[in-house]
Amino acid sequence: MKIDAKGYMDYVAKVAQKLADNRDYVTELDSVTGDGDHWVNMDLGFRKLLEQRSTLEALSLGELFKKIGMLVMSTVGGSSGVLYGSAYIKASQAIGQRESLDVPLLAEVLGAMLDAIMARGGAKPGFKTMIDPLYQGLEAMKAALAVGKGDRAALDALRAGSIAGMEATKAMEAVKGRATYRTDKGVGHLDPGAVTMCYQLQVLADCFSS
Amino acid sequence: MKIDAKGYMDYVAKVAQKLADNRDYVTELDSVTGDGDHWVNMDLGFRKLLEQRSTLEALSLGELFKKIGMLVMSTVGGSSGVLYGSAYIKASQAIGQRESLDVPLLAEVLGAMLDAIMARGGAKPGFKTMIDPLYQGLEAMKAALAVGKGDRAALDALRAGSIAGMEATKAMEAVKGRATYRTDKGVGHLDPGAVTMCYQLQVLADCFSS
Amino acid sequence: MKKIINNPDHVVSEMLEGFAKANPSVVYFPEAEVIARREKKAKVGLVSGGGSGHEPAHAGYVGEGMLDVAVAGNVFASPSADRVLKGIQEASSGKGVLLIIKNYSGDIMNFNLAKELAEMEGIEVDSVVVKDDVAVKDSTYSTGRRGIAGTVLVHKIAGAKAESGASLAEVKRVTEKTIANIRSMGMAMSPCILPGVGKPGFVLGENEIEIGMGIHGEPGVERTAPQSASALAETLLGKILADYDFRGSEVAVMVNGLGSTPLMELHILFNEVEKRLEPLGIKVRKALVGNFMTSLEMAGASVTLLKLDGELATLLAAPSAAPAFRA
Amino acid sequence: MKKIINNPDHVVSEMLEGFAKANPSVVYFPEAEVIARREKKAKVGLVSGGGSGHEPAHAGYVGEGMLDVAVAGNVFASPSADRVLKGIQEASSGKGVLLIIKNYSGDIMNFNLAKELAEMEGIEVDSVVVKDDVAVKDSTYSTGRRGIAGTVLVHKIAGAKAESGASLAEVKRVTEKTIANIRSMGMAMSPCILPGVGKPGFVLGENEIEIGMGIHGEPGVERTAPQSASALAETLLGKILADYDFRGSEVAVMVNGLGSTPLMELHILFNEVEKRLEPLGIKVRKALVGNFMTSLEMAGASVTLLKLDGELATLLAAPSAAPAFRA
Ligand SMILES: Nc1ncnc2c1ncn2[C@@H]1O[C@H](COP(=O)(O)OP(=O)(O)O)[C@@H](O)[C@H]1O
Ligand SMILES: Nc1ncnc2c1ncn2[C@@H]1O[C@H](COP(=O)(O)OP(=O)(O)O)[C@@H](O)[C@H]1O
Ligand SMILES: [Mg+2]
Ligand SMILES: [Mg+2]
Ligand SMILES: [Mg+2]
Ligand SMILES: [Mg+2]
Repeated sequence: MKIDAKGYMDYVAKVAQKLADNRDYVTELDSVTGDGDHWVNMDLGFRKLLEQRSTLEALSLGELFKKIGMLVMSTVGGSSGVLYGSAYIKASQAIGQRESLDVPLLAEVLGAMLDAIMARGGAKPGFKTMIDPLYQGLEAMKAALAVGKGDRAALDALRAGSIAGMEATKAMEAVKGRATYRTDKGVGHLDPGAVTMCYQLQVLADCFSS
Repeated sequence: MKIDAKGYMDYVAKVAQKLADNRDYVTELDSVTGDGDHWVNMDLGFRKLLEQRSTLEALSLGELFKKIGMLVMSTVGGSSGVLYGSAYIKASQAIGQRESLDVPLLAEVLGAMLDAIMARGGAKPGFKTMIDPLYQGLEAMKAALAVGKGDRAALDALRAGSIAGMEATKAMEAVKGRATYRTDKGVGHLDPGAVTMCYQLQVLADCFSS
Repeated sequence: MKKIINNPDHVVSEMLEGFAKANPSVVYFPEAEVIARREKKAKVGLVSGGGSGHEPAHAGYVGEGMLDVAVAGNVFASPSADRVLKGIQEASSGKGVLLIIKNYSGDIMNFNLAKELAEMEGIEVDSVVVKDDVAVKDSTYSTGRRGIAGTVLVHKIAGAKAESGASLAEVKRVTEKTIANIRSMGMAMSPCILPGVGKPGFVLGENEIEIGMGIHGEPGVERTAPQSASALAETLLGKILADYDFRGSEVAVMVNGLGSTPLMELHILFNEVEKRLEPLGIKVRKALVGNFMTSLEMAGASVTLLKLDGELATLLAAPSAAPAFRA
Repeated sequence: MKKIINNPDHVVSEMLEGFAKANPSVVYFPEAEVIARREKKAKVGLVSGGGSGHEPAHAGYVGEGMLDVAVAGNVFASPSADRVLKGIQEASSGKGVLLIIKNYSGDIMNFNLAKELAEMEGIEVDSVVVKDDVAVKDSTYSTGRRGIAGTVLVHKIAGAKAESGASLAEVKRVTEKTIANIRSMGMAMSPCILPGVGKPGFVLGENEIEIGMGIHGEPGVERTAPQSASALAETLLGKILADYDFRGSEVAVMVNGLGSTPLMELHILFNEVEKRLEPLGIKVRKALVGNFMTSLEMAGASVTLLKLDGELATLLAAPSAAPAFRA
């Protein structure tokens, strides 16, 4: 259960596909609580990464994460661009010289990403953002690892936790982001950024498992 | 069979009603070959006349025609405003001091109107305009009067001729007005101005007959 | 129909009332729907106008360096002769008045009648007729070509010439030269709604656009499938260049929006037009991209080319304080 | 979806390419989607920007007397920090740079990151955040109010101050004063279509309008039946006046169209707004009616009031050569 730079780009391709399959759904979610561009933004970023696949695959893992961060930040813009960009750049520091991700390092990487997103946007878990699935997924994963449950169980915990975090955004009141403009603060609607974050975590867990 | 100023304003009210009943039809005709405003223009003009009904009814017949001409010209604008305006002003000269319209004077009045419209717009019978029903109606009416057929027959001739003239515009190629912009020169479509001219002549004949 | 209006019968007067309040450099004569400059000068007076619904035309072009007076008709209907007469009176300072008329039978008839009335009052009046729309075949027998967005450049150049103190004959000469060297071609993607009618005057399907449609929604030359900006530039320029050989000349280019086409798209279209001119040896000396002559909320655009010589280029670049054309 | 475009991925770059060709006073940096003045001056640099789709904002406001640089993001997405950094570099002449940011989380995050990066390069950078939209409750805890059309007046006043040679601190002071005294409120009547999405982001029925909708189609405060221009002026002004007491003051008024609302309707709305101000002792010193901050082809409008003191009035009236705001 290890993923190197090449494996990570396979993951990127799978996320791109997952996004392509859910265009209308994600667009609709951001149209309801936001400005309707979240799918366009994410799709643009992932297509950009795939365009450069051969160059990216040749990088070391740490370099790859840094480059992904820069590309996403500059191609996507918006909230998601800067948040994912910051997340990947911070994660590349956590990776350092290591050449492949195993499950414990994945937990470290996700932790670095979570910190970076929270630092950049000033939001916390419970604010109805992309943070919620990441936070809950990571917490569940870390709990599983802490009691020595093994990789597979840790990945299952990541899957389940991120889905729970994503679904929990439905009932939350938004504090950051465009859903705050609604008089109902978006209550009753899933956060689009949480949904796409959840997609990524699901695909990631799948990539490790296969 | 005579119509004085008051009777003429009854006629105006009936035309206003006839227009109101045919809003969509007339608008549609001008939308197809022109700019879609012919009904709005005519309706505006006739509503304006009705607003001033009490003042207008008090005028002498010649004064009434002059005042109608001025009001229509300034309220309506566009092609129909200036053409009907010119027509009424010229007709008021034909009426002179006479206090009511009888059928022979009506023929004179319509002749004056026809001349004024042709002079103002430079169009002739056969150009696919409001001129066609007026020209054919008047020709038929004059022919009936010339052979001494009497008022009722003359009015019937006016009715039939104006309908024929209106219907003939369908097959004509436009030479003046907006229908000339069509590559087909409007062939196959009735001219909106001919249709509303025909309405007016029908209502006029009815007013004399009743 | 969702429009920000009160009463369809009052749209023109309420609009002009608002316009005059927002632009202290003009005065509004409500009886005649006339907008005139507040400060008058002893010079040839310039009067234009036409149906409403083409904003910022024509009131937006009243100001130093451009028109003296704009006369507004009802929506899409020529102003009546008495309104135009009032406009001529306001524009007259004794040096003669030039009428800039767009070639529609209603406008021609009303402006000509007004001209006759003004001449009876002793005002010297002359007129020019703009007919820049190559979608329609030119003809001396029939009504002939329509006047569309190119009219704005005619206003600008005539205005600069009049401001320079030139005589009526001189202003007319330069204006006719401008008219002779200007060509436009447009296309529409969605209809507009007359306030008094309340529903669209025509229908364009999700998969149709109309090439050559007029600024009142008058029919165009063909319906095609929607085209890319690049193909559209090719189509519109193609029609213009087939009618007038602009090769090797300096030009002013206007890409005009009909109302609801975003500025983003107009700039993309301009970019495509510009790319095609260079290889033909056509040099863009001045570019104008925006909503200059609209058709209410119609979607679509037109392209205008004006061949410039030294005189026209200088006049086009001269200062203008008109609210909708500051230079 | 009928749009005059070539490829949804390239709308921003093709638009700005066209914009720069049409406006020789600016230069375009394609890698960063930055539009900057061609002639630089030693003065405080002013940078604004945001998602595209709001044209003429922001590139149209680059010019002498207004912005030095506009940075464009993708449609409705904040420009990335590296683009903003390039903008700051272009605007910097050693006298410091002020960022005018609209209050959206994406913009705040990207502009702040760019500020940090520029400071690491030794450029002095400060920033202000415009939040004029009274549709949203203000809050220090959450994202708070959006920045909408009032931003254009902020650009104008900051631009005039910077042009005068004032220090960064002085320019910031006057800009913050402007922001503190400005309020806007808008409403939408029809949706807009993102080029990359191809269909409307929301639906408004034939019998609905949305009061308080944002310039990206973010939700408003209520849906109502369509209203007359008079009722609408009442509604929008009502919300503004409930938030800030403009009574007895001199103001600038902006009636801004969101894209496909005809100028005719904007002037009718302005006329209604103006009528209501006089009885409240509010004097309109400057009026702006037009499309200043749009949302692609959305139909609708916003009303902005800015309280003027002598300083702000003078700066607002100062010359500007920006293509979309000539004064
Ligand atoms: N301050 C923030 N912290 C964390 N996530 C945020 C923040 N602001 C917005 N988001 C996330 O970004 C998503 C929206 O992204 P996107 O639509 O691409 O950008 P924008 O809001 O700029 O249009 C939201 O659904 C939310 O999950
Ligand atoms: N030169 C002309 N001579 C006679 N009738 C004309 C002329 N031009 C237009 N018309 C008539 O006017 C009608 C159109 O009127 P209307 O729609 O009110 O004005 P506009 O064409 O200015 O929009 C046409 O259907 C035609 O009958
Ligand atoms: Mg979004
Ligand atoms: Mg018509
Ligand atoms: Mg008309
Ligand atoms: Mg966005």
